[in-house]
Amino acid sequence: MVNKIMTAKQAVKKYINNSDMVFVGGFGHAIPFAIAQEIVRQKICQLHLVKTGADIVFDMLVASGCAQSLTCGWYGNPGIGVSYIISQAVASGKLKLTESTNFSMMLRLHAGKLGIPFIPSPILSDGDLADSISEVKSIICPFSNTKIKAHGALNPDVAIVHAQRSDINGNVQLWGSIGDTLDGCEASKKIICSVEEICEQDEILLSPHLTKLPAHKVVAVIKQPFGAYPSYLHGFYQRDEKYYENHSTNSKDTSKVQEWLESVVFRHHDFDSYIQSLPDELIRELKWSGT
Amino acid sequence: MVNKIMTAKQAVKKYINNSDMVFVGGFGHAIPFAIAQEIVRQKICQLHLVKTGADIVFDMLVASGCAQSLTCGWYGNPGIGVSYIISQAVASGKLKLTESTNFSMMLRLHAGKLGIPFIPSPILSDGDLADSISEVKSIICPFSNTKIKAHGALNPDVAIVHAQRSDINGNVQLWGSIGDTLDGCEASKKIICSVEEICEQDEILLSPHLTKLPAHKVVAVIKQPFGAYPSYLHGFYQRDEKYYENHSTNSKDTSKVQEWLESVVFRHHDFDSYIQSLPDELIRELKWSGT
Amino acid sequence: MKTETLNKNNQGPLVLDDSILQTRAAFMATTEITDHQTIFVGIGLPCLVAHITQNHTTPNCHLVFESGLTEVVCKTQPLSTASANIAKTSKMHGSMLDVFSMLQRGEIDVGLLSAAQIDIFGNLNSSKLTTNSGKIISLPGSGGAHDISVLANKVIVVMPADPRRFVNNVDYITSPNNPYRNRKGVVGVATPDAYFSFETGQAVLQKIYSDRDAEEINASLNWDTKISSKLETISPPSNELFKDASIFLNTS
Amino acid sequence: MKTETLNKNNQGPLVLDDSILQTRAAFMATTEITDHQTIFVGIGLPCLVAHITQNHTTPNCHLVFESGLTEVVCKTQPLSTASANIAKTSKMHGSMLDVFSMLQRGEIDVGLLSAAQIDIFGNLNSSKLTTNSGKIISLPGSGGAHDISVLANKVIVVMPADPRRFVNNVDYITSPNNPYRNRKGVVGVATPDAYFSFETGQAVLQKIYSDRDAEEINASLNWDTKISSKLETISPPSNELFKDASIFLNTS
Repeated sequence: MVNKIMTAKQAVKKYINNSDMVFVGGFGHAIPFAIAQEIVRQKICQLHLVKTGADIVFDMLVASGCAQSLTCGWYGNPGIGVSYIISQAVASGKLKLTESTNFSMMLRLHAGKLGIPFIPSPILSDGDLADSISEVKSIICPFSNTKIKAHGALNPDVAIVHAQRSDINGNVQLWGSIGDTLDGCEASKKIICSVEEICEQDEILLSPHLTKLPAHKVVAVIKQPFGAYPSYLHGFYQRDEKYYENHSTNSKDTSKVQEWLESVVFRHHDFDSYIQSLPDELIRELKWSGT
Repeated sequence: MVNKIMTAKQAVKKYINNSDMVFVGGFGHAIPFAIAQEIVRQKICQLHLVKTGADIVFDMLVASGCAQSLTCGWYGNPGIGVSYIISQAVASGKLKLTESTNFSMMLRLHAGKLGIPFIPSPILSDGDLADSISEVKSIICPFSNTKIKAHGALNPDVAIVHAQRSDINGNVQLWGSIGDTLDGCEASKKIICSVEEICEQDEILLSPHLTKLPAHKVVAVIKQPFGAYPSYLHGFYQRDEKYYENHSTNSKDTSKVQEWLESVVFRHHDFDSYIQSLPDELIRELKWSGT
Repeated sequence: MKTETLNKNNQGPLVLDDSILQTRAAFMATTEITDHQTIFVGIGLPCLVAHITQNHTTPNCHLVFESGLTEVVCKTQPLSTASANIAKTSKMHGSMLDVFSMLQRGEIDVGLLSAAQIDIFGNLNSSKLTTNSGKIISLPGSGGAHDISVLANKVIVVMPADPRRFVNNVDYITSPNNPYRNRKGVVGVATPDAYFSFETGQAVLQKIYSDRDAEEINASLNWDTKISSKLETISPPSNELFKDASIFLNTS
Repeated sequence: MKTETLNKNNQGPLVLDDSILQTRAAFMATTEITDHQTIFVGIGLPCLVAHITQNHTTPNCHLVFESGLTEVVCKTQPLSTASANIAKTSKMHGSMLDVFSMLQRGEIDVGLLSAAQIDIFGNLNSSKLTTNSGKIISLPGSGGAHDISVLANKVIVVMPADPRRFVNNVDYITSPNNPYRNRKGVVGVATPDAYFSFETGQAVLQKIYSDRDAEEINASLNWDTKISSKLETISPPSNELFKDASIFLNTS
């Protein structure tokens, strides 16, 4: 079995290029903050990010200048509010935003997963979003002879994702809320995955129903405990709600945004160093409880 | 929570009608023999069966006269050979067979699951199967401006399926080899499910990653141990290989086919009685071992 | 946007963090839900509606969230559609594709949404607002709102009674009230005072709490609506329900 | 179907249950597989090929079966693509849609198939045979064969050297050798004696075991093929490999 274990530093350097289309895994859960921070640290640029609903990890990729464009159905701070960073980047012309809907993005990633050029769906036939997305085109359904929209496939160059565990070969096990993660990963040409734990092949064989990413397209496995922090990981740690709330307040102020990047990314040579800088008490508080 | 527990007799009587389009769950695994036998016992007729690869449970539904038509990608005795019963029924005009491919059937059921009229795919563009299936039509892809096939959605009236366990409300948990089962069930208007065990809601809450059928469309839950016999059920029992071998030999001979139906179906008032008629030793031998 | 009618009638703009007003709006929405229905639940006020259906009014409803969480027991308030609290009380961890597919298949009886703006035709805006001075304020966007409005068998909107948000024409149509096939689209909007129906094509005051005056409420929202000739009077929720809802809202 | 050449050259129709002949055919197929490739494995002889790649020739290949079983360790012979033995040694229980999607995305490097008939253009028949007397014999049908032939990056067919099954034109084209986009389609067929390539559009004897005579083998199969000017000679498998394959074939 091929050993795909490497550091986030190595994985980002080797597998993410300027101008790549990047799918960011995690939907309100298991958001790959560690890998995203390394992208920022390495100043990879001109990225085209694609997603259904974009969480605050997108703020980091936009504020740092890594992202040149974003296609998504929603962007903001889940349960809290709008993304000041993305709104300002769009207003100032630094970011090209294509607004869509979560399901249209889901279908476009799913078409990518299926390996077909498009999926038909009646959504985006009407309203002010219709006709604003060039990859959503009108066709005639050959069964009903009525109009329907063809939602064009997305096949990102790379998917970044965080999960509970993997073996060294990239049989990645993920559980809890799934969102768009699996379709986005399968649609992508390659997958970079960070995990809490590396486990033995035997453990995988005992639980093949938990293996969710096909090893043949996982190119890098990064052992990164807390790799989804400040988001949560089912069975491992809770979301840091205060982080999300503070982010909303701080990100209104452009000067504080650079401070934020400095304190969570640039001050640390890697994600472990960042996590070690957090208060022990916080880490204890975030410990997963319940099912 | 609504209690959907009933017997196979009640479920088939209440939810399967003559002329229904029926999706039969299980792909080389977890084949719903108990429910199928009850369909035969109640002589439901003119059924249109749809499936990717059709196992010997289809022989039973055809030999008994329940099935009027079959649309599938493959029919036979897995690993053993052809289906004499289906070939003869087609030759004698008793069964209308539409031959397709496993992936085209999979895509048609998946279009049904997605709730869209079709899925585009390049398969069935060439060869002698192309143009023989009226629900697979040529269209022009609006992205590449080249021809592609639109594989029309299937939305069966009812899916029959066997699984490991469920709560009384129809949160059905299934694991092991999946095949086309989930897409076929989701594409269907309602689902009738037999299970080895009824479990508590709490057990479901501890393992929501194993729940595979959405309770809101499960209309009947049948407690039926050994309900997939002579097929196998992951974690519960092995396939009865001798049964499959004998079936291949016996089903060549038309007179023996009626004997077979008599001995496995009509001689018993229900599936429990059939299972009780099997030698204890056989039941012991089939016990699941390993993972 | 017309703001001159703000505070008219002294009912004022209703503040979202007022648990009594939220509960009144949510309970009003539940009057449009029958038992055993399958409900696609948006974040915010829709979660309170879902909680009340499950704990008080229609206990056998099936709750689905866009993250893929299915058969959710909505005991505590989720901050997002994928929050840990609802992941822990979900009986099926499906995917986003799975639940939007239910929607597209026509199996979602009720979509519960909120919006930044709603107009008299039931169109919703969650994309951008234009201020009086012409400045554009960006909002987080459709998310699943457009999709739910097109694909659910019916959509019930729940909103605070802020007249700035009830307009004759929305600034931007994120979710057009133009549903797929024979689905009903946005059938109405519930507020802390009343329920307006769009079933005749244009908003009509259809239900009102017994402690509110129909003429006053109809005039308070800054849009051209009529009072139904078959206006229904709804008793406000019980103290027990208010209490339970308040506990729910404080759990987030 | 022409049967007059049966048993010509005294090599006779090769019987499938002969483990040595099966192993020779399977091993010949493995000479077309390189390490780290992802292989979509059909039932029958393809499983033996898969086993040999994993245990002997290219140990890092990824094996996928149409049932959805992925990253399979093919220790024992499966009777169907969903058999318990391979379900137990699979590292990922995907669905049929998942694995056919890999195929359609172009991620399957090699599709391994068998067929009832193959013609000199690499078209495959798994649907029906017409006997000399005109009687039609129904076969189980395409299954995934058509799909694999169209969508895999390349397809290798493995068959016993039965001349009735190697024809100039198949009775029915189940799987046309007309692949999607830039995929290669059916690139060749391995037999217990040799490997015929279709890469020039028509079958050419490309590889032969060192214990076989190219002229004889080329003439034995009843189809119009040529011998490649770059004919390669392959050493037959080792005794160790024969022994292991025989154990594998007896496990079913």
